[in-house]
Amino acid sequence: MEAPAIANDTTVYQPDATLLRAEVGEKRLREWLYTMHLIRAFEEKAEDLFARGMVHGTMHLSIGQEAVAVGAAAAMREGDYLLNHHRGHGHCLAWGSDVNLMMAEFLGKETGYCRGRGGSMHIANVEKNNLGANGIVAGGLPISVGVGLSIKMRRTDQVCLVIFGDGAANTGAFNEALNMAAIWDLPVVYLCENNQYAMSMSVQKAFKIPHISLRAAAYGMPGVTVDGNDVLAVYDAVRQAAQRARRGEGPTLVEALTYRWRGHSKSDRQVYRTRDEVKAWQARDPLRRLASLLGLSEAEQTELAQQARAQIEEAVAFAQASPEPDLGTLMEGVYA
Amino acid sequence: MEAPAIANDTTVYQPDATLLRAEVGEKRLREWLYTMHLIRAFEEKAEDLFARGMVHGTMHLSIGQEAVAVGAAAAMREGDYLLNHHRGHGHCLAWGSDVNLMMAEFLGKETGYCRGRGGSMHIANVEKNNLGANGIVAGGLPISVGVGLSIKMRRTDQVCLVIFGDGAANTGAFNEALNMAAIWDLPVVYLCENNQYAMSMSVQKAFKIPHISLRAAAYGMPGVTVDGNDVLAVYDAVRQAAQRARRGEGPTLVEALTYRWRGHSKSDRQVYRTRDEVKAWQARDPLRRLASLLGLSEAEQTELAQQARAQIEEAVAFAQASPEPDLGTLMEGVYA
Amino acid sequence: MREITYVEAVREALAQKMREDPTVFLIGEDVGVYGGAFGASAGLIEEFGAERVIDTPISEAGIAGACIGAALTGMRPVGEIQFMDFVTLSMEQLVLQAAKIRFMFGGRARVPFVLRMPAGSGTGAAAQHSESLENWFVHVPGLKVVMPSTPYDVKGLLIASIEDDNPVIFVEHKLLYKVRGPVPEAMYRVPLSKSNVVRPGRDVTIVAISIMVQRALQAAEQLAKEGIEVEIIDPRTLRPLDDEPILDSVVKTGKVLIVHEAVKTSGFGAEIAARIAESSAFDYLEAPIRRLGGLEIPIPYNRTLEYHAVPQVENIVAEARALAQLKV
Amino acid sequence: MREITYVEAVREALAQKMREDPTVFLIGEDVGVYGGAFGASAGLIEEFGAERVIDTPISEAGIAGACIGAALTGMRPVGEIQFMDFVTLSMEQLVLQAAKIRFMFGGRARVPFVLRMPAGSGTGAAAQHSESLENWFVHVPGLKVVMPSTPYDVKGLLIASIEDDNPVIFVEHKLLYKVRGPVPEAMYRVPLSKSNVVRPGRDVTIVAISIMVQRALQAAEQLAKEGIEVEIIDPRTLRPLDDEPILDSVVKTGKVLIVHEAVKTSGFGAEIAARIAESSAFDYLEAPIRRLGGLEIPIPYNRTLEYHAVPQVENIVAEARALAQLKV
Ligand SMILES: Cc1ncc(C[n+]2csc(CCOP(=O)(O)OP(=O)(O)O)c2C)c(N)n1
Ligand SMILES: Cc1ncc(C[n+]2csc(CCOP(=O)(O)OP(=O)(O)O)c2C)c(N)n1
Ligand SMILES: [Mg+2]
Ligand SMILES: [Mg+2]
Repeated sequence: MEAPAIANDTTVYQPDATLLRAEVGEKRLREWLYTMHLIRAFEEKAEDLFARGMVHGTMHLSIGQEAVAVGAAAAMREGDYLLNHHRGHGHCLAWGSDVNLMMAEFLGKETGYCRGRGGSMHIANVEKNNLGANGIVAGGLPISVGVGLSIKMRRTDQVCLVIFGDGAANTGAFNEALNMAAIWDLPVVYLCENNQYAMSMSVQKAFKIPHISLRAAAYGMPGVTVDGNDVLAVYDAVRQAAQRARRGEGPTLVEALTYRWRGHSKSDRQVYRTRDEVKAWQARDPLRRLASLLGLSEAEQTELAQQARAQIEEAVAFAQASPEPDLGTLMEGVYA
Repeated sequence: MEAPAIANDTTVYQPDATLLRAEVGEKRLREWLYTMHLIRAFEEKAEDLFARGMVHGTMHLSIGQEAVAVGAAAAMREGDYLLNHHRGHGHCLAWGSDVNLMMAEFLGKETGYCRGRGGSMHIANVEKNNLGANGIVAGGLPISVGVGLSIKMRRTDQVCLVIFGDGAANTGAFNEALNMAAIWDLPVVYLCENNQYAMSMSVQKAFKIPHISLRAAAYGMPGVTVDGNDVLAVYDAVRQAAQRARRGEGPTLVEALTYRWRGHSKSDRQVYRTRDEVKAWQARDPLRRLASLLGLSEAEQTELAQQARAQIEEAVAFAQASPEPDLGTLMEGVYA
Repeated sequence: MREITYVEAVREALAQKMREDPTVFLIGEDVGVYGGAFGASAGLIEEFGAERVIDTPISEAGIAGACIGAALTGMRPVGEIQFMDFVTLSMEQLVLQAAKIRFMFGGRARVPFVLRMPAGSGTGAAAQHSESLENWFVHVPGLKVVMPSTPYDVKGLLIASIEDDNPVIFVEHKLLYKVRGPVPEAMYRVPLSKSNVVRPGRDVTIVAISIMVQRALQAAEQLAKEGIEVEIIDPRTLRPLDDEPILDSVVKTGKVLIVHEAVKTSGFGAEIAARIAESSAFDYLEAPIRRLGGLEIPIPYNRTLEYHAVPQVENIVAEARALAQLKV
Repeated sequence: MREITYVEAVREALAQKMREDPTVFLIGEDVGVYGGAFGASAGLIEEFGAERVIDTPISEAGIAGACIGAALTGMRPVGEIQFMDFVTLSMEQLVLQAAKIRFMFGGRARVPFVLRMPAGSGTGAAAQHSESLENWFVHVPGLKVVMPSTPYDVKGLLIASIEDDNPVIFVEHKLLYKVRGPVPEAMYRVPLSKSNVVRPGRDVTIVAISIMVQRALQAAEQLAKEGIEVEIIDPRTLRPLDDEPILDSVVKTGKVLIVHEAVKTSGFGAEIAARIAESSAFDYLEAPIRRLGGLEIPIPYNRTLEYHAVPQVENIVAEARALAQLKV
């Protein structure tokens, strides 16, 4: 099966790349590309550590989806809030988290963001208004209502970015949260990272509509679908949604079309999809895409990738040198 | 405030009354009118019994909404299933239930449909495929998915009619159930009885969309809004939805616009709405409307009403003469 | 002292905290102009406006999530679930999010909110509007569970709960709302996790919660006429539980009856019985522990059946008397 | 006898019932070509087709409702909740609908279905994928709760549960899936509500459920070397509970230790302790009852912390030894 021809799809928002590019500027674009490489390097290392039996637990890799994380985070401001989900390493890195503390958390160390208590699915950094990844599909959606209400009551101009998967759009929480955010014009951006599958359930089987963004109309909020492998498109759509929210005009549902290159989690034989489909999507590598936009040579790209990997190696070294949580602290952190 | 001008609203389905009327025929229409009178008489008696302290519990009266119950039930076939909600006396009567057994249940007697265990909010008659009213808003929606699946697997041509309120459309269950019914083309008719309020919450406050039926598009199913005080319109819309379901083409969301004349339940000061609004809607009495369509004189209408009241009195007599449940049976009926 | 009803005490606590602390707000179904299904917030939207007294659609998961998200970002929400039965729709948010966020984040977050809800039968509302599910929450680390039995306690405990930095499940009782009792007009706190010896006695210890405290007190008066002096203890906060007063009392009386409305099997009484049976008080027990709880059935609609489905005064009297008369 | 794993036994029970009874079908997330998150339905869609092995969207309330509606209309569904944690999203359907429909309808309806779900920690999945919530369901009249500890039991109990005319909450354990044991190839039933004396002994009674039965058996071997003979009882069905074998054992040994993975406070062990403390077996107790349960914390991610958050073999050994050595 061929991957959907997003480029010529008139139902997919196609921003003016040249304008955007000029506006964002080479420098930032290069930073974005580096972050995308950093995410990929983090995920590849996570996979490698896992394969070598050095990780206890599971993980959900976002390889192939880097443009969504980077484009969305770039569209937000200092002080804004983030709620994301189980496949959240990329969002967390793009949000500006410390790679060392993330890797330490992934390895369950005391120096990790959550002192090794949370792990891959629960990395949070409340100080930076990163309210955490969530192991429960759509678990962050009802919470976003409270964050939005709190922003309104505190009269700040913050916005809450909520990132969830296509699978989350079929949960009960989706209906309750998006409706509440809509009727109260809450400053929330709902970003649905549609990577075509919820575990083994394809969006074709799980939905009877061509775009998840069409559900926005059920709440009287704007909805838009963008190419999730085009970092500029994601950036532009999320930025417009965030501006709308900041103006007090309420929430927006942004759907980013992308693809999960790896299996759902540690053990997935991927019998529910074909190699060709995976290949077709890999041909749309968001990293190469941005690199070619920037006109980078193979050599330059390899160098970026190596820089990223080097940074990840340092993070691993930091994490491995970090102490395990002290058993004496086991009961800590339950009650404030 | 004036009630919305449903008649001239192009977004509300306006069937050809003359055609329909001819097709249904005077005889059936008269039966429908009688049932509507019976429902009103039942509700007025329930209110009266309550006022006289003869009922322990609460009740939700459907006075003003009789056309929805009668039109919808008339559109279904023998053998079809019904799942309804707390404001369900009318649906139950329209479904052909025995008034005596209903009144006995309302008064908590052993002879009631549920042996006095269920009461007003839980009247069911599984033998007649009336799977019961529900005290939980949207409680019947997930259940409808199972009924639809079962019909498909048993290869019958049954259809399941699910009646719920506007309030139910904002619950999580709504999203999960309607999506599942849609992706599997289940033979279910979702009838949303929009009586403008969920307790004190007006649809204007609870929704940011003009019609609840617009949510059908979120599931790729047809949605239609009809005048819920026009029994023929309800009948026609539900019938088409049922036919579609029977043809294996899947579910439909039908929204019937109507109005709750009484308070939400036993104790409701109704501070959330104006007398004028209530009056404006009472001017659209579904009973008078059908009566005038049938060209009935005041006298004829009064007679129908009296017949209905007489039948209700008999039901009350039956119920009051019926025994209370035997305390020795208290532990019965928990496990099969 | 001035006497007001339980529900008026709830309302007063809410109003006083809202006046004092701008981060406190109310959210729930029909809490606005309707004043709440049982009137707990009557008049508050008039004083504090629609921004701080928020009517929601029928979205119990959304209400819980709204509390969590606001609490995480600096507010102190007080949510209302119209009937405790409906909290079955909020369990994921309460148990997997609210209770765990702080721990999962390494102790680096706080989720201070209160979720109020009325439990109990006796109003003829039948099986789906009469649940008593408090023990589910007692099983969940990270949550606090408060269940007041008097107008005085409900005001003081609600204020203390709103000021607590953790998620608090605050369980009221429909039949208590109209009960009157002395309540100071000024703000005051009843500390969480402090059990209360409601009535001293030497013969039998009765541990009762919520409305059963009231019924136990009535039973105690009848028993007193027979010369049986029962000691009644109301834990008030079920989690974290202050069990010392209970154990001390058992050491003194040697006989204990535990009473709650919730279904007996795996109800809160089981935990109390277990705490006693595994404590040093065990050696002082002169008779088997007795539990009186709801029957193993859903709550029936019929008034008589409903009445007999949960412990009443006469049942408490009979059980306590049997215990007292037990020759050791 | 042939040995297979626990998860293979689950699969075999499902396949055999589906072959025999056309009204039995499977529904849940990824139960189709994926074979279920833990492989319980691997290969079944190939044999029975997509109409009887139904992949659902992520809709836990919908899955429960699908079971209820199908059961009400003549089918015998077997639903799967991918991790027990997610059943927090199905509580309204299970507790207010499935458990109560028959009673509310005057005993005039049946809701025969099984909802399978894996509980427990030990896989590093952290706080939101490691819950053990069985005792919530034990508190609910109208539900049955089954929690098998061996490959033999899981097959026989699953078949019996599918044939039962009531809603059955069927709790498996992630760490048990790979455990091997003897399992007959033919269909057989292990009756519900029949506790099992897994190991006879005279010194201490250990009541354990699910994976703790396996750990208790290992502990028993170590203790036997010290001359301590423990009797292990596995209730298998938690509701309705067959408590006679437990009480008889306590009468015999006079000492009892209750072990489960769920958080200790208000866990199933509390009910067992209470049953003993209020029974005639109470008089035979020679020592306070002991409970060993999960710590009062969410399950941590870090492997070492996670290990110490729930009872392990060495903890059971220590507790049982202390009990046995207690001089009376
Ligand atoms: C409520 C709930 N149900 C099921 C799961 C198990 N689960 C974890 S991720 C996942 C698929 C999620 O798909 P999607 O939302 O599209 O995110 P993706 O994994 O594709 O990034 C499932 C079923 C869960 N974590 N929470
Ligand atoms: C899940 C749930 N939440 C709240 C309630 C309390 N309640 C009963 S009826 C009702 C309003 C329902 O409104 P709607 O669905 O429009 O039906 P209507 O009463 O208008 O017929 C509410 C809030 C309930 N029964 N169930
Ligand atoms: Mg996905
Ligand atoms: Mg309504």
